[in-house]
Amino acid sequence: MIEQLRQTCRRLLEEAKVNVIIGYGQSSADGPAFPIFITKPEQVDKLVWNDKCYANLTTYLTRNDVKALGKPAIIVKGCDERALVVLQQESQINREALYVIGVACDGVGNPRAAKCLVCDVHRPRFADEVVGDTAATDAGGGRYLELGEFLKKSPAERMTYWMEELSRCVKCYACREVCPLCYCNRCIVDKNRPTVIDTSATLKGNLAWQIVRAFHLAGRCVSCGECVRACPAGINLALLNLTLARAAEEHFQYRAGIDPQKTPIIGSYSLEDKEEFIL
Amino acid sequence: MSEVITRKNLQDLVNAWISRGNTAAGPVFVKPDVCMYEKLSSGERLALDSFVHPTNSIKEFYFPRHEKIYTYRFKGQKLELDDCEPARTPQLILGARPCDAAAIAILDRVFNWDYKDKFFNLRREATTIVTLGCAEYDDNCFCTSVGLGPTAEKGSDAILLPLNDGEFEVRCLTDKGKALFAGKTQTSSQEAKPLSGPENRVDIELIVAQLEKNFEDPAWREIALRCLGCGACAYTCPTCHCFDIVDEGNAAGGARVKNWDSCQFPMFTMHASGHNPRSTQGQRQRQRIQHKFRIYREKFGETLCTGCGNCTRNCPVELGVLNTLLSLREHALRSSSEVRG
Amino acid sequence: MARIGVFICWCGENIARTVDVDQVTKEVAEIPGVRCAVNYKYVCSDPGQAMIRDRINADKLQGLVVASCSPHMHLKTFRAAAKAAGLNPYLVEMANIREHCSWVHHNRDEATAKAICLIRMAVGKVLRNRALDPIKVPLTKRALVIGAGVAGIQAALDVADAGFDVVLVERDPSVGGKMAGLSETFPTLDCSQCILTPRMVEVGQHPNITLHSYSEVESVEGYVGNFKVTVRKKARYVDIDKCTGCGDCWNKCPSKRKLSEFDYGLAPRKAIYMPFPQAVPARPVIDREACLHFIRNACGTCKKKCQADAINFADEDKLVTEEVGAVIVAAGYQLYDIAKAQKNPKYSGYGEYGYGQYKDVINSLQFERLVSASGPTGGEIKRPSDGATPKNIVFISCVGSRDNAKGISYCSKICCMYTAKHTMLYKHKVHDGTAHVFYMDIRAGGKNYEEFVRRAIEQDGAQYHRGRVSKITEEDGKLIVRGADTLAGVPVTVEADMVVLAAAMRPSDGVLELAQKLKIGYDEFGFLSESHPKLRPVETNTAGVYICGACQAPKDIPEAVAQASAAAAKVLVMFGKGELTREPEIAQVNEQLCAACYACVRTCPYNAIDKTEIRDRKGNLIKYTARVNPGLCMGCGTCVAVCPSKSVDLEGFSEQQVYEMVKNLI
Amino acid sequence: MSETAIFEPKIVAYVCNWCTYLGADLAGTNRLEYPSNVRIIRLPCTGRIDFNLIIKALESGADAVVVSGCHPGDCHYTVGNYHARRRWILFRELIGTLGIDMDRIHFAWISAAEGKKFQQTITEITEQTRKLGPYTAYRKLCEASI
Repeated sequence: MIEQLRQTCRRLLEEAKVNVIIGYGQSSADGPAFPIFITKPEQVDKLVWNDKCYANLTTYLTRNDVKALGKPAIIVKGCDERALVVLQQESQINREALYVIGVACDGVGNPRAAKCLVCDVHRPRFADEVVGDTAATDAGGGRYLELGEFLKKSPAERMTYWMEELSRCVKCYACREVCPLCYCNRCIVDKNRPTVIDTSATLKGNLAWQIVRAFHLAGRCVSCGECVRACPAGINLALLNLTLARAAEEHFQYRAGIDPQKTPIIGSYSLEDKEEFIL
Repeated sequence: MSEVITRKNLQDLVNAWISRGNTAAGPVFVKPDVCMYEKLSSGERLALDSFVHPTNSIKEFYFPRHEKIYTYRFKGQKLELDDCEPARTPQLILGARPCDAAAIAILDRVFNWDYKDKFFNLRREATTIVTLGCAEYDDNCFCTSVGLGPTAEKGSDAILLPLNDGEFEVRCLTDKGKALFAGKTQTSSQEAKPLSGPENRVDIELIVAQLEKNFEDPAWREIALRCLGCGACAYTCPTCHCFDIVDEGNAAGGARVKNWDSCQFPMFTMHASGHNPRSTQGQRQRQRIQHKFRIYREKFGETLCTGCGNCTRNCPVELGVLNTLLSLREHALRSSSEVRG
Repeated sequence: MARIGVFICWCGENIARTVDVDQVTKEVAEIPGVRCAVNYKYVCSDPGQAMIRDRINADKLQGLVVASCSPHMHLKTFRAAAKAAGLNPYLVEMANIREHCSWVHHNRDEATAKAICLIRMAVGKVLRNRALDPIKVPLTKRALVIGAGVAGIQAALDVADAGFDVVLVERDPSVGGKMAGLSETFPTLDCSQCILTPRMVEVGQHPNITLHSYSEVESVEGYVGNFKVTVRKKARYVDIDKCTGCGDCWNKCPSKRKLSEFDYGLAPRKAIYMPFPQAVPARPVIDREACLHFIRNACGTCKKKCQADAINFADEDKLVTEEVGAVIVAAGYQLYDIAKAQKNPKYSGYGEYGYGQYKDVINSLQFERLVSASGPTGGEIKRPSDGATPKNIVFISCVGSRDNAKGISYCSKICCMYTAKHTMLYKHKVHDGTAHVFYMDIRAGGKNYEEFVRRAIEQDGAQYHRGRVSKITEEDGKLIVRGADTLAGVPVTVEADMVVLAAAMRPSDGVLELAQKLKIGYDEFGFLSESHPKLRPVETNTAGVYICGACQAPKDIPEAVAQASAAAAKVLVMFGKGELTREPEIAQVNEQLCAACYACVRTCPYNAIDKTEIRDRKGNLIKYTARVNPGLCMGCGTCVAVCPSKSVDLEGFSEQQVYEMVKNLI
Repeated sequence: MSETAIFEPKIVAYVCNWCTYLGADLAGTNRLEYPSNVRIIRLPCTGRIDFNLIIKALESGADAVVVSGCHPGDCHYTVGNYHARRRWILFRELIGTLGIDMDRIHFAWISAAEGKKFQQTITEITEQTRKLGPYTAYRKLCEASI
């Protein structure tokens, strides 16, 4: 499998189909995997693929330093690929100027990451080619079980929970920077005319920030779980993203990054949208 | 002979301390898999083993992420200001890693070289730091490379060395330390075995030389490619101490506050004109390393890094100082060999 | 420090009674940035405005807050006053301390406190206002009129006579619309064609009017003053320039006879035909479905017979693009589909009246043709089934109208009148006959209308029964009309020879699609929406698009004509100016920060945001960005809410302005 | 808050310029009295009203927030309120998970003709909020230094 992957990449570079491969590297067999950028055919042996390949590499596609390297080929798992679809819908990438190498994925992490247990995109669907195969079967659902459990708490209990979680947020913005869909040139939290969100890492500022972050991903978040993985304080941001993912699915029959043809739910509407809560 | 204290007595010590109206902090498992330095509600929450390093650092307690400098109020057309005083409540940090404790000593310099930072100093005075020698280390630790180690005493008021059966040898290093443990320890015959730290992973002197002689190292662009530009490294670093100053409030009044900031953010150097002197992540990474290993040394004779490895541990893309230094060396060797070859 | 002037109005006693204006003035003067605070009995009065102007000059004010009534009432007034004193009008804000305060609160302390807070917020806002200048938009002084019925014709002629070019688009082969097919018109009984045909001819010949008959609007781009309209000229297969309208072609056309649309199916027509003798343009058209040449390439008679060689079987649809500055929609109406066969179930039914089932149950427009001198029977009333003259005729009004069950709640307005007219025309032609009318109410509001109905009843002896008809059946050649007379409280059964149904009026087919192309609103029934029912009756919410005639609501000829002239007048008002000026309170993109996700483009209700790119002098791409078209933006700000980085902002309600107000909620 | 004195909540209303603002004007013209607690902020359209404004209002010490605009189909900008409605649906779910008090955040359609409805809505919301008392949970978190 890994040989096949390296073959493909070598070919792409040799035939000058692409200028750079965005893939995974590893400094030691048992060490963690990390993103690497391969520009020469002789370097492709640095590429690895295993269950330590957490990172969603699509986040690099919107970065100027990486764009400057020329036409990229990118290695994506099924879940990462959903982000690719959203980036395409939002005209952040030109699919023609991008070579997508899908990897059939059994799941990452040992034990498996939460997202993998409910994964229903083990095989990339829109890749230019898919490498390897997996025996994993796509989950039928269960995406929102954790959320459902959480919502059994009373509103007051939820608020208390979040205050504890958010008290640890230092606003390092790792959640924002790893997110492939947080590609704004200037994040609203970095703006001060006016200051919409306090920059202070106080409960007030942290709550406002996480509300904005989650809401701006409404109908866009593909649950790749990177924000959760990146958070040094282990804050369970997934609950917020899942809330909106579930809302999108329940109210608008929409799942981000699944069907490129569907109109995104923000910036569109239906006359049938429910409104019993409106006075 | 040595002074020894049991885990139980340590916990009681903390509880007694808190009951006197003081505050205490130390490693706590906030989630089964996440250990962080947190304010302690009781000694029982204190974690003393089965972690290498908390995901944050103790700087939070003497250089908080958010601090009011002064408050302001509009009185009609006029503005009234009130200076803010930092809390002087005695504070105990128990179970700090030596690499965290060392940082406070290093930061003394920058907070006192010309302007004496009242906020830092008062908190520092009010703080007693009891470190916990490192029984284990991981691939990210490189304290030994920067002249520290698992039992380094720099910045500590006392140090605890794990003995077997959950007891700790106590070595008091300052009056604060002595005062804290006075009458709390038993003299015992057993002494802690010397603790081993990570082998020397990178030659800092070579790094410094390299940093000095080529500022415009092309390596930076390549190294920084995978850096996402978040502040996880800086904010969990015991020695990073940059801050931003903003006003927050409404038409009635508000406060001028000091918030952590990071040189890894593009906004850090963004000019009002829109021009950014550090426009690429490579330049920003270079700044961070240059500052830690060259600039701070030149100015204060200390390296602004304690090798705690938090930057790598918390980096979403496995970068961090150590890996950056290693790739720097790798590039240096490669290019020199290229020159030779 | 900013220099803001605050003017607090007593509004006589209206505000001063409940709000302590002196207290307010005192406290407001203390707000940071406020240079002067004064109160006055009527700030909107001339002396009041004079005071504002003086203060602007005396204190070199940089912004104003007028605390008085609703901005909907006087913002324009005070902005004008500021302008007169050389202060940019957009540096004026209002605090509504009357409608929102003194009039709805009785407790003086509370009202006073609230007034102060409202002013504080307004001051906060105005500190962030920016001086704005009206946006100037180039203007093409050329109008498009869609639909050439009486309304379209009137509008087109008015604009053309004023000396501006008009493009007139008509879907049918001839102009004239429904009115061309009417017999005589109420309440004067003058012949419809006699008054309309001259105007049709005028339209056809007017030097300023470009007529596209047998054409439809394909697409509309652009915005007020600068519309690009693509018109589909449907293939006619007859070259109207060569054709002389001699008639050889249709006289010789052998095709199986199709029913005439103009006569609503009461008479046949050929495959090549002229809708009616007075058609404009007086040129025939070939109906592909009926033409043997197209069906089985079997015929070419018309082509052979045509000495002008005007027949062109190879003819195709053509698309022509017209640039216009304004659009008048006069798309007209159609009748409610009463047949059992239902095209649009929501708006059809009444199978119980047997329309389409019994030959002699016809609708009102068909009756118009029957009594029209130019009609299939030359104006003699002969029933369709056997050509016999009906001695007993029943008219049923409100067929479809005022009937929620059938999907239409409104009154079609003209049926009462034309039904009365029908009874008269009938009586004038069939002296020994009886006309029965079943009606719900008689609505005869209008000049000489009531008198007209009275005449029908009193002089021409029409039998009016107040009640609805439940069912119509046919028994040995008679139509049995079962109804009730609710006034007499008795069931009424009439043995009729013919029944005429006054079907409801509905907007004609395709109006919805047209509205969507023009981005104008329409109501639940598909009638086009005016932007204000009282004060802007012919404008729409899309600048530069106007509506008139029955596509806006059911109306009779004089109303349609009046509205058409009104629409024309609106267009002329616009054309009277050198260029267009528009409110500058619109959205603007910070193109440097825009990440080009184009959520705003997707969101904008007016398609006013374009995807565009920034290139350097050499033409290298620097970045993609969204850009607002100031000619199209209406300033709703929906784009601002969906922009994650707030790289698009709304002048007049900018993020800074709004947040400054929130900051002042103290 | 003492037993005797009734608590006077701070209520912020974000309203659209063409329907609800005029509805409030009509309430005034008809002298329909309602509690003075509400502060109206006029925006062109509910489409312009961003969820951030709701949060900001709470941060500024509002005890309840009302967002109101034209009924479906009546939007001065034809569809701005449909876009708003969709965002409200999502936003409510989010604050639900966060445990923010739903009883303090209200959405309404109030037309220019519904002066009466404006009066009733504001009165009811004020009453309800008086019963709920000040939104201390939110104020506490806003005052917390960390």
